[in-house]
Amino acid sequence: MQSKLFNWFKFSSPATFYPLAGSIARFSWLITLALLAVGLYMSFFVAPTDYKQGEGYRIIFIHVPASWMSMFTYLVMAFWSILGLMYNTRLSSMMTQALAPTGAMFAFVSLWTGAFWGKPMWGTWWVWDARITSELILLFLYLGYIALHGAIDDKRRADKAGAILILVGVVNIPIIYYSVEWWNTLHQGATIKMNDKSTMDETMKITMLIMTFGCWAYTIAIAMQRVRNIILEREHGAQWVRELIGEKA
Amino acid sequence: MLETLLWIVRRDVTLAWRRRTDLFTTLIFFVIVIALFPLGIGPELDTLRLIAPGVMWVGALLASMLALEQLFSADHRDGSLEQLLLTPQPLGVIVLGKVIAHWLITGLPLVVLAPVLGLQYDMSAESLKVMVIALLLGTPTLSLLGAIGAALTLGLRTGGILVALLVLPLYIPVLIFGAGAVEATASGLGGQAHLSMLGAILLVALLATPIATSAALRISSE
Amino acid sequence: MLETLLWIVRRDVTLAWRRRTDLFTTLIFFVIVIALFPLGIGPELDTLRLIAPGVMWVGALLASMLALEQLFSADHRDGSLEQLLLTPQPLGVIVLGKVIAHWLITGLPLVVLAPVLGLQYDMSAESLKVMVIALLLGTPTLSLLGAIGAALTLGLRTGGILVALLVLPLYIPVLIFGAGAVEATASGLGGQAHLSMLGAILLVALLATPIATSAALRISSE
Amino acid sequence: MSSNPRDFTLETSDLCCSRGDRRLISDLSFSLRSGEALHLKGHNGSGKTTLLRTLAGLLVAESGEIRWNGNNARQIRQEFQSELLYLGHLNGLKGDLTAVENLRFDAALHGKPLDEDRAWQIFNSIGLRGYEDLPTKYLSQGQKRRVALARLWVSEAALWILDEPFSALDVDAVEALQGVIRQHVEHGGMVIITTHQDVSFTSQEAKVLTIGASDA
Amino acid sequence: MSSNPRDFTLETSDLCCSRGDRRLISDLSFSLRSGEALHLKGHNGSGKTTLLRTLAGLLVAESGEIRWNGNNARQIRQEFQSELLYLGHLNGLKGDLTAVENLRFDAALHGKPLDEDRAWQIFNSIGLRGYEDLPTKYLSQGQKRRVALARLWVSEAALWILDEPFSALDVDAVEALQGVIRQHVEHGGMVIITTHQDVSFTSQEAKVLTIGASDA
Amino acid sequence: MSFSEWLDMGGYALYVWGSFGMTALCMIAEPLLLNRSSKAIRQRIARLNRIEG
Ligand code: HEM
Ligand SMILES: Nc1ncnc2c1ncn2[C@@H]1O[C@H](COP(=O)(O)OP(=O)(O)OP(=O)(O)O)[C@@H](O)[C@H]1O
Ligand SMILES: Nc1ncnc2c1ncn2[C@@H]1O[C@H](COP(=O)(O)OP(=O)(O)OP(=O)(O)O)[C@@H](O)[C@H]1O
Ligand SMILES: [Mg+2]
Ligand SMILES: [Mg+2]
Repeated sequence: MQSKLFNWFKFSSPATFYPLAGSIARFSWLITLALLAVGLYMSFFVAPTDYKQGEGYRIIFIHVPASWMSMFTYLVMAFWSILGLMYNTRLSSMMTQALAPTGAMFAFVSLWTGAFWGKPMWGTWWVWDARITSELILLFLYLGYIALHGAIDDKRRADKAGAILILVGVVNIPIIYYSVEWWNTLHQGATIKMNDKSTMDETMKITMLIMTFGCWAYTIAIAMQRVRNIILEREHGAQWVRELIGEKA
Repeated sequence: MLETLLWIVRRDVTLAWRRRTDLFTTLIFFVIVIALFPLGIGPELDTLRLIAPGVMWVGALLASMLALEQLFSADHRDGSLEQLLLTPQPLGVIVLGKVIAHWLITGLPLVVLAPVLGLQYDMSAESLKVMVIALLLGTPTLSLLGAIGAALTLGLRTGGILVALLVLPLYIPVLIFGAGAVEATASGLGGQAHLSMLGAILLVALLATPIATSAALRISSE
Repeated sequence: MLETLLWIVRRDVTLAWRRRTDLFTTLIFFVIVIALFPLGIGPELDTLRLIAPGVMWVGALLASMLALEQLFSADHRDGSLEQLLLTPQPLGVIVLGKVIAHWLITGLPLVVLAPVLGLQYDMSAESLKVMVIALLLGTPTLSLLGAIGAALTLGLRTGGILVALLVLPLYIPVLIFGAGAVEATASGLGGQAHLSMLGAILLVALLATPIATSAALRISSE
Repeated sequence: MSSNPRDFTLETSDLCCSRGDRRLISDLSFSLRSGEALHLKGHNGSGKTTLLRTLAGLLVAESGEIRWNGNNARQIRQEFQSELLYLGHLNGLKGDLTAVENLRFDAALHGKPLDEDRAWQIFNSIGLRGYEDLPTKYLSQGQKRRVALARLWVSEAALWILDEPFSALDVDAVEALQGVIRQHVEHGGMVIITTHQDVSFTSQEAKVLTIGASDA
Repeated sequence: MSSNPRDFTLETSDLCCSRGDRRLISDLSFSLRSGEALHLKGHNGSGKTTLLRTLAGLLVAESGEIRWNGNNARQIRQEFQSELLYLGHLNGLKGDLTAVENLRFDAALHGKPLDEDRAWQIFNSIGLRGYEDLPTKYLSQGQKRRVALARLWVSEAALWILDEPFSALDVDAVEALQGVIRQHVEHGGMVIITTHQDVSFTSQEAKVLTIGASDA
Repeated sequence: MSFSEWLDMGGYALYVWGSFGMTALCMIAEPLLLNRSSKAIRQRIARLNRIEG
């Protein structure tokens, strides 16, 4: 028990986590490059042309992974926020902070690619459909977190305030999701629905999965790299940081 | 506990009464926003009737959001928030008291005035009735949720507008059910389900938000 | 004179840059307001296209009005406004500098983003073009007019919302001509006349409002 | 801890406080008991306000503990706060309320409602006759400070934490304030105070704690 | 008025000031010339701040006139303000700007741009070394006051109006401030000052003006 | 299938490349920006090191 706890706290200290994050980042970058290379190749050269949407459907290979990633990242941030509030560990707050821009980026990419898909398929860049709207709200929540964190100078305060915001926002997501049933929504017309995957070609599915894992690896790599920056920035007074930079400068 | 709650409500209502204009300004902002639309969109009654519930609710959202600034920031600036934090009373009760007072001052007048404005948009009597009930259930939720945002942004120079960014996404469910109730009534479906949902959200907010707001206040006054 | 102007602009832009989030929050408020309407009104593109210019301009009005709070109140609270009043420079120039900086920070980004939002309301390319020109001519007027209201309400506890009351009526001509320009284009009449009118209003505001604002500032700082 | 209910102790052990990334106070341990006064000294920016706010519970210490009667003060927050009176740089007055209203609301929220006559009496005795029912925003700096300090005349709290209470006060007011502090200490209260002015506020010597002596 | 361009006079005649419906100052006439200091005394709420703000032109007097070199100060506002430095209860600092930036913007707006090295030098000499490029909101109360007072070290204005400049300062800072005021007066400047603290700031006696003596 | 045919994406070129292009832009820009800020942070700390010994 004692020793287990000890290990936990060892890696929750920024000083020990810093080099570890570096290794994870390097490793993840390799995986990212490999997966994305394979995934992109399959997206364009292996996956067959869709009988209904022609080549245009290939957007799905980034649209869907980006959508998933943006939602999943938010949940991970919520997890770290709880940890940060409960145990007051600096590292978990740093992880929340490190994930936010990437999550926002994927939310944006999801909306952007969705729009570039909607134009040829539905004839419009945008509809106020419930699913799309909830993605937009998700983007606002990310931006709200980033803005709030940036507006507070005392970083300890910023961490806690941000955590509260993230957790309050989490409650909001399912509410928005279920509101679809009451809300007078424009249905997604003659399009493939998210759940009937049976109509989907096997190679398409695999390609999409590879791209999704590629995005995961990307997010991990970026988050690790950003958390390193955050550690340096916040701990710049600490002896180990001074020594670390002293060598290289 | 109840006594503390009453003292706080009394204090804030007294303060607002000293500044009677406060009582009217939220209201008048609401009226102006509602009045601006026909100017920007044109006066056709058919279009107006169509957009009435949406405009009404967006107006209520914005008015209640703007009023949030008055909730804690004056107390923060003059140091009386410090003193409130240091009284030997549960902070959640103090927060609840302040939110109740805030709603009485800014939310209630708006609910009272809404049907009059609805008439200008040619809404039917039935729709008006549902709208008032929806507002009565929805606006306290707006105050409760908004308090979290107000507490989080306390003392930040960006305050006023940052709070909009944080709070408006949280308001969206209320907007959807609130406007939905009126629309469902207008289209003959009945707004019952929407209203129950609004009531449920209010209950949850009543129980949960004072805790989040208290935590945010302690953090912000560090 | 010009040098003073530049120093003031530089000071306020530096301050805003220190707080980069300021630059985004007005913008995001604008986006959110525009996004709220379809949620309240429903997603039919035909309705949306009809109300697009009105919604866009009301959004711009509200965003620019909310941003007014940042114009003088921080300076007032920390005493640097007193110091500005006591510099041996014409107060009108100082005011103009502050308004210019304020527009650069809050107005310009809004003009840049508006066409993207217009697309979501299914506006045509021609309408979008006219809307951007109209906003480019109209938003500086909003800042100039708003400054008067901001100066008058300085230091009052009700600030934020009282300013809405004072300023929104002044904004109405801009709203009418601005939304009118887009509508006229959409209906094939051409928005030229409206745009010229907006330009004329801007010129008058540029010359007249700094004087009024200066007078208001002197009164408010008594 | 002790048989006398008005017998309190405040202790800190190994208290460390930081602002930004500057460590202001490190490993501070002291204790204070009923009937003692502590005069906190130090240059501008040495961390006096930081320490006082931490003791009051408005700031969280980086490490170390603050104990009230032997218990961690954060854990018995309500009990601790019912024996605490803190006055910082800000007056904590509502400009739209009168002096009397300010004092009465404050007392009520501390669970000790105060009747109106008593409030008038107090303001009368501290040189604010004629200003009792003016909104406090119309008072001068020194008068506002006096209204804020009126809390001391009604307080039943054991521990007073006062951050530069003498600032903005004229000679008469300084004297009155010294008097009430002296009385509080003599009746078994505790006081922690900072001031750059050269004033005495106890009949015996007060404890002195100097922080950041090497600085500036 | 005089042949020496740095020879100024400030006179008031029959000045009356009111706040609310309270007449605070009635028929006040005094005059001050280069090389003289005026110490304004009075109880809390006697009207010192009101008088200083009126002299600076921030408040309008009810009746009477303020003359600068014989001309009505309101009519030659720009000329008067270019010889005026006013420091009130508020520091007038932007919390988001650093001390150096605050000082430089202020100097530039007074038409006397200041180069960065000089600004650093000044803060160094008034005990703010190491805090020059920190946003001023992170400074302690006394440190903020010091930054605000740094204006005195760069000012070329003839007339200084200082409302309780010594508040919140520690002993070292009080001394430095006394020094710079003394020097200003000796070099032919004028100072009008209020303070409740017992400090001297001129080599000879300063003129003393006590207002509202019958009050409180 | 020729290269230009492939580029054309069956008439969907604008949409497909618009999507993939923006995504690529984001996913390339993010690490680059991150590297730049990393350098800036290191430089600042190194400068602090020099000043404070
Ligand atoms: C919450 C945000 C979003 C999520 C979770 C999401 C998710 C998805 C998923 C999983 C699919 C694939 C369905 C399948 O498996 O066949 C899909 C398809 C699609 N999405 Fe999205 N999407 C989002 C936002 C958007 C946006 C903003 C747009 C456009 C403006 C958009 C337009 C489309 C289109 C056109 C399709 C293709 C439908 C079809 O197969 O014909 N999506 N979306
Ligand atoms: N804005 C105002 N409106 C009405 N009355 C005011 C206002 N400001 C101050 N007063 C009144 O004017 C009187 C003088 O105030 P002033 O601030 O000039 O006093 P002072 O001499 O500077 O006092 P102190 O030593 O406390 O700073 C006070 O009695 C106060 O009540
Ligand atoms: N919010 C803050 N963030 C970061 N640093 C701060 C903050 N507030 C104060 N500081 C720093 O903490 C130090 C101590 O400040 P504090 O206010 O405790 O000093 P003090 O001893 O009360 O000084 P004074 O006598 O001037 O009131 C100062 O150097 C200041 O720069
Ligand atoms: Mg202090
Ligand atoms: Mg005064």
